[in-house]
Amino acid sequence: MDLPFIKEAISQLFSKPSTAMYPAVPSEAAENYRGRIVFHPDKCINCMMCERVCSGNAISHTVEKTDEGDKVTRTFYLGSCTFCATCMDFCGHGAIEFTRDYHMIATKEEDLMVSGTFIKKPPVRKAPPAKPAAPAASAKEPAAVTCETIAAEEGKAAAPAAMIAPRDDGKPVQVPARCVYCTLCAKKCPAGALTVDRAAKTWTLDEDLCVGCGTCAEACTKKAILMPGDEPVANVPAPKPAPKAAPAAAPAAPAPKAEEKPAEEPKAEEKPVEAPKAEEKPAEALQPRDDGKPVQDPSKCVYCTICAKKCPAGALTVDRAAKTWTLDEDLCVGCGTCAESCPKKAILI
Amino acid sequence: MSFLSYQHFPIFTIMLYFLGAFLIVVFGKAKALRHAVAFLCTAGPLALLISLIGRVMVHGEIISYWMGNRTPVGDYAIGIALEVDALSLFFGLLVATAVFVACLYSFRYMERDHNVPQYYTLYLMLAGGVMGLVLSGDLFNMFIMVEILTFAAVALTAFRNKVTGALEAAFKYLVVGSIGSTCILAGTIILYAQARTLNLAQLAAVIPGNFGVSTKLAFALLFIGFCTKAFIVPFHPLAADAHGAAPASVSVLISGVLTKSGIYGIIRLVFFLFQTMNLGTMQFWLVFLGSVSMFVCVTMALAQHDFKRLLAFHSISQIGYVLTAVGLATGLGISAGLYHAMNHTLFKGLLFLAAGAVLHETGTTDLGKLGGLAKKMPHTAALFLIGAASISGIPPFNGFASKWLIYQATYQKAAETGNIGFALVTVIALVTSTLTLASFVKVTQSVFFGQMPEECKNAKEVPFGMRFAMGILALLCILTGLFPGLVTRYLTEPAAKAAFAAGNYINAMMGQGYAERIMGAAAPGAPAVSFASSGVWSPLSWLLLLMIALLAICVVALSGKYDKVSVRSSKEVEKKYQLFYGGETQSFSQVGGGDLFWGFKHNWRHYFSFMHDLHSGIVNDYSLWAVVALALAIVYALIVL
Amino acid sequence: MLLVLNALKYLAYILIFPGFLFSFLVGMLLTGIDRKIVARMQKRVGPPILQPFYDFFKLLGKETIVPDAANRRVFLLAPLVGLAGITVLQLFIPVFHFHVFDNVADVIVILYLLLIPALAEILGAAASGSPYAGVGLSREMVTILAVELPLLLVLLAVAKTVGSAMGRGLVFSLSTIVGYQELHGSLITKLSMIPAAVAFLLIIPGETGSHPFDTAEAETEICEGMMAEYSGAPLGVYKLTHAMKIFTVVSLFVALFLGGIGAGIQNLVAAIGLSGAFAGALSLLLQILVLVLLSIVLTIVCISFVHAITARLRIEQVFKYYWTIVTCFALVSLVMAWYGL
Amino acid sequence: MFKKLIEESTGKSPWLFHINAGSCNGCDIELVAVLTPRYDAERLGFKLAGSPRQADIVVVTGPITAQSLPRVLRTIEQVPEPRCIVTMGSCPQSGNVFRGSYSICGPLSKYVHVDVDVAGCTPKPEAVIDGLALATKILQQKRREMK
Repeated sequence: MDLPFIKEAISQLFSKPSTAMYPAVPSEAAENYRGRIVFHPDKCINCMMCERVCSGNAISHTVEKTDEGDKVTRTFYLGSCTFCATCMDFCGHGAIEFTRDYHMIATKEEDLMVSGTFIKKPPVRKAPPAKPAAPAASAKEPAAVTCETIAAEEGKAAAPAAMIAPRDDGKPVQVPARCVYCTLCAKKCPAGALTVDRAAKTWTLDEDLCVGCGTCAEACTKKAILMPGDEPVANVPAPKPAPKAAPAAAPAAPAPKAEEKPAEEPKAEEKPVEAPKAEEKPAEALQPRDDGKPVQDPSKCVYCTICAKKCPAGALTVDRAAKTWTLDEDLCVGCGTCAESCPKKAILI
Repeated sequence: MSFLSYQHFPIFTIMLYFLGAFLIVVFGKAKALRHAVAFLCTAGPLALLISLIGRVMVHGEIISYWMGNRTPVGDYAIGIALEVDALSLFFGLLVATAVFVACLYSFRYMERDHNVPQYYTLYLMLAGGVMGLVLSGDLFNMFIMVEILTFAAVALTAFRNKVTGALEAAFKYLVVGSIGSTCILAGTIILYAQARTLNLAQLAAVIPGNFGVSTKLAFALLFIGFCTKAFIVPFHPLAADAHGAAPASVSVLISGVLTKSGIYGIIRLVFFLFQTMNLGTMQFWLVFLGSVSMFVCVTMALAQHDFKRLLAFHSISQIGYVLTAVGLATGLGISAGLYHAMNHTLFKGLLFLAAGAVLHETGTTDLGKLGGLAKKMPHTAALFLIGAASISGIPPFNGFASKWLIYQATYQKAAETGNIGFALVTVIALVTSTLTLASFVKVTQSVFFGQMPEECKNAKEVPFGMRFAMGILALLCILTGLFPGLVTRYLTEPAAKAAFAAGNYINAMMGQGYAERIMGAAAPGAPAVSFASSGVWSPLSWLLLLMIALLAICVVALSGKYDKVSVRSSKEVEKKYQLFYGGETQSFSQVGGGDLFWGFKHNWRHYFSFMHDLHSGIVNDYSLWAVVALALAIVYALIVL
Repeated sequence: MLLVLNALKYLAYILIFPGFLFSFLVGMLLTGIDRKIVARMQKRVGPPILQPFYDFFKLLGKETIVPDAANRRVFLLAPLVGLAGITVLQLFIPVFHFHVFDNVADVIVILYLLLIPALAEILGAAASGSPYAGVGLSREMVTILAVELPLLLVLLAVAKTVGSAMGRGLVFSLSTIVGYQELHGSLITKLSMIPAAVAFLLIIPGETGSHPFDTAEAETEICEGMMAEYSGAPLGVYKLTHAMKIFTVVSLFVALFLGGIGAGIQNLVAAIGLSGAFAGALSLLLQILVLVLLSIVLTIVCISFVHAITARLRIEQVFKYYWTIVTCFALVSLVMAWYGL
Repeated sequence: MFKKLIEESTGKSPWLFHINAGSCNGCDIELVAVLTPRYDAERLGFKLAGSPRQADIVVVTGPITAQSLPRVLRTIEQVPEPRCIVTMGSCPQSGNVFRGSYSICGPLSKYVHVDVDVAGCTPKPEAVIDGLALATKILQQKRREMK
């Protein structure tokens, strides 16, 4: 039975205790300690990057239409924040700052909400000068600037802004002027049909791989990809925020030639796309099942196999060729991930 | 001598028992009649003996009664005599009380059994046998009474032949018991051959001093004979089996009374017949046997899983206490030993009756299957706690008074003789007392507290008759604990003096001056002994102080609304009143029986495994031990005496 | 009239001086000092000295929950019996020269009276019906078993030494032992008594169930062991009993081994030249003060210090530790006392 | 009986009971760090109690997983009356990064009235001491309101 601490015990008895008498003696947090968030609304451009990268999805914002622009209030809920400061890194404008104040004690939920509101003025509408190089957007629109420079770099003939019309065979088409080659669409594409090279500024679509699910169009923040059913758009950088439905001020001129178009895809590809639609019986309103399991709406389903890949329990098997969608009753936990991930909203739960 | 004078009381007490046994056989069929006869035949002897206390204990008179009025002729005792001196009366009182209370208890306890009349006959035969043994003044008469009580006890052990192991236990008891009885018979014959008399007084005058080889052999035989009756160490396992199987009221008799008759026999043998008590080796031999049986039996009891077997082992360890104290052969020693013998009869009876009550209600005495009975049987639990507290020697109760006297006696003996061995005995005595406390904490937790398993759900309070019997014993436990001064002055000290005063025992029987003439040496005087001189302990004043303190604390607590605990206000706070299980829902998990005292058992695991192998439960092992013990005793007697 | 006066005097003894109030205050003080010293040995500031008082009164304010599985009456009564037992026990331990009752209980009886508070706790734990309490109860009983043997040996050695010195075979009465020490100097000065004193010091943490030997109420392993189901006032009473028990055991050590100091105080007071009742009162006050100081020193040495440097032992290690090491100390002193050293 | 003394000492000796409802143990070691010599919450009277029966303040860490929900609620229910519930770290307040998972039962405030939230993904020991001090004041207030 060895007693190792006899000497320390006695010596410590007569030495000063090493306790930091906290409440009496205030103690400062370390140098770059990530404590309470301070939000500078004036710097924020509502690019929503912070919201997307926040792991605790603690950041939310509300937009309110007012006459001089959108009144955006962004709130940071500290109760759900992991203080990892990824949002601070991603925020290009330093609107988010982590102070060294660690006193985050609250009896009510509201005390932990840090929020700020700002007015986002719409972009100044000047007559579209011939030269695209004119600084159309204010300093706040970095995206537009990059688009201009790209067009200049490629040295393509500054053809008058041509109109881009969506393709009729259900495949996506790129609006090169708007595209910033951020490769988001390539990453999102479930079928891996898109290859985008940032350096070479190329956007190639592999016809036979592409299933026409439209995920790339949705994912593209710049709305630089058109799907069948969208209106043709001018091949000119989209004004911010340029929601898809925004009235295209630029004259419409279809100029598909900017795209590299792979060889005509086999006719067959198109036909089957139509075929299942024909077979499908008149789609009466499909009832979700009562036992919490998903049910498929054959009319909408494009058999893109995303739901099968997403299903955590591996309960779904979708065969693209045979166009079959089978659900394994007992494996399925009814979590609803397939319904959420389905781009076509073909699954009801 | 008029018919009702006190001279005849001894013979009346014995005859009443046997008369009762006979009457019950005749009109045993009607329950009421049977109970009346049994009640009368057990209450009668008790009343008779109590009336003798004034005469025998206080004035020190010794009653001698010659059967058929054949008084001794020319210094030779022909007839059979009964002799009641303080020692015999003390043991008689013990026997009578235990028999009376157990009989009250068995009125309701034996209802569910069949052929109950035979039970009462055997019961009264057993009582008569023990009473005869204790009061008789004739050696051969003692042997006959031993025979009667052995066979009655064997029959009663096997009474509930449905109980597993009852027949086997009875058989074991019969085999080893008969070995013991034959030893006593052989010893009696040898003594008769040498002294040509069977009267105890005359033997006590003739034998001491001129020990022939055969007398030494007789001593060894008689000593081993009585040891088997008292279940001392080599013979203790069969007691455990016998108790386990016998009905509770019978085990009260076996443990409370039979063992005392064995001790009585040893005292008569060592202090009267052979008067070898002052031999150093004799004292060592008795104290050694006592402390070994003390320690072995209490550790065995701690390892038991059955309530009654645990109590059985405890009764032998308490007998070990008595033998140790008696073996010291000092005034305080004998007084402490007898005091503890009395206390043992009381609290052991109470505990066995409580065990019987538990068996009566739940049908099992396995510690693993019981639990939480205090809620269903509050009175039995309270009475059991009084019994448990007194056996483990908690101050206000009687167990403590006698154990404390024993520690004083052994340690004073150590101081007088200067040899540290006796101090070691005190240490063993105290450690055994704590182990007794441990095993009774184990029983309390496994049977009466903790959680109640499903089987015991429909247990309810035992009928009043049984509780009344237990109440009497509990009251006696408390009284004898609170007034040790009174008990020692009126009961144990006269008996201790009588144990030493062999001289006037002889004169009373054989006429004055006989002892001096025959023995020549002055009859050994009685050493002065008194409770006050032995040490400082007045339980009454301590209890008074405790009560005052408790009262004051309770008043303060109640004024602070101590008992207005948060009573369940509404149903939905159900979870609040469940036990804390680390958040889980409360399920049944009783900590009791085998899973207690792991720390102790782990440290002594080699000892326990050795003990486990030793107590094999096979008859031939036990009879082998009996024979080996006999051989050792003979060797000892031949060399040392 | 005399009877009433006498009764009041004894009531005062029970409730005020050596009884409840005095040992309540000193007990809590000792626990406070113990926790403070342990903290200081771990280089931290530690709770204020009056922390046990705050704990006690907070517990009085808490709601008392009696679980359904518990046996309600025994569950509530057990702590009170424990407290009454420890209060009465304090009366029998003389404060140097002053003893309340000298012919009620002797050393062996005190050994048994020390059992009552522990048994009250065991009964309370059994009554609560919780399996944690069951395990705690079994461990507490093994701790009592462990401590009993060496404690008895120490007491026998003391009785033998004083007995042979006074020529009366053996002396068990505590007041005679203290009286002897006042005449011949404290027992600790005798050679044969030193191992006994050391053994007693090693016993104190075991007897009071403080840190290395508190396996019975290990809050980490078995959720406060026996106290698992207690809350509110009963728990406060148990904590109070623990505190008072520390004071009782320590003052028993002082009475057994340091009795000679009482005589020192007597002649100190006599040296000042005071006389009569005033001197008596002063010497009594001094004796109480010295006792409290000695208790504090002893608590620091044998409870706090041992608490700070050791880790909690397993139950069979506690048993083995007491039945081998501490018993050897006590046996050595018994043998030395026996052969007249 | 001496009601004021009880109220005052309720504020001076709050005992903690720590419930880990599926936490990543970041907050658990931080809570224990509060009792180390550096921060020493014991000088304010805090002490870790072994069973909920002896606790005043219940400190819950971790997003209440589905498995631990019934147990957490039962343990909190078993704490005697003047009690406070403190959630430590972001997980019990909102489920933090685990929100939306099928095995998380959401913030503790959905089931039990939470007295004090100590935010921070592993709040600093000083923040924990502040939170507990605030909880002690609330405890004292509750004790004052008790019958």
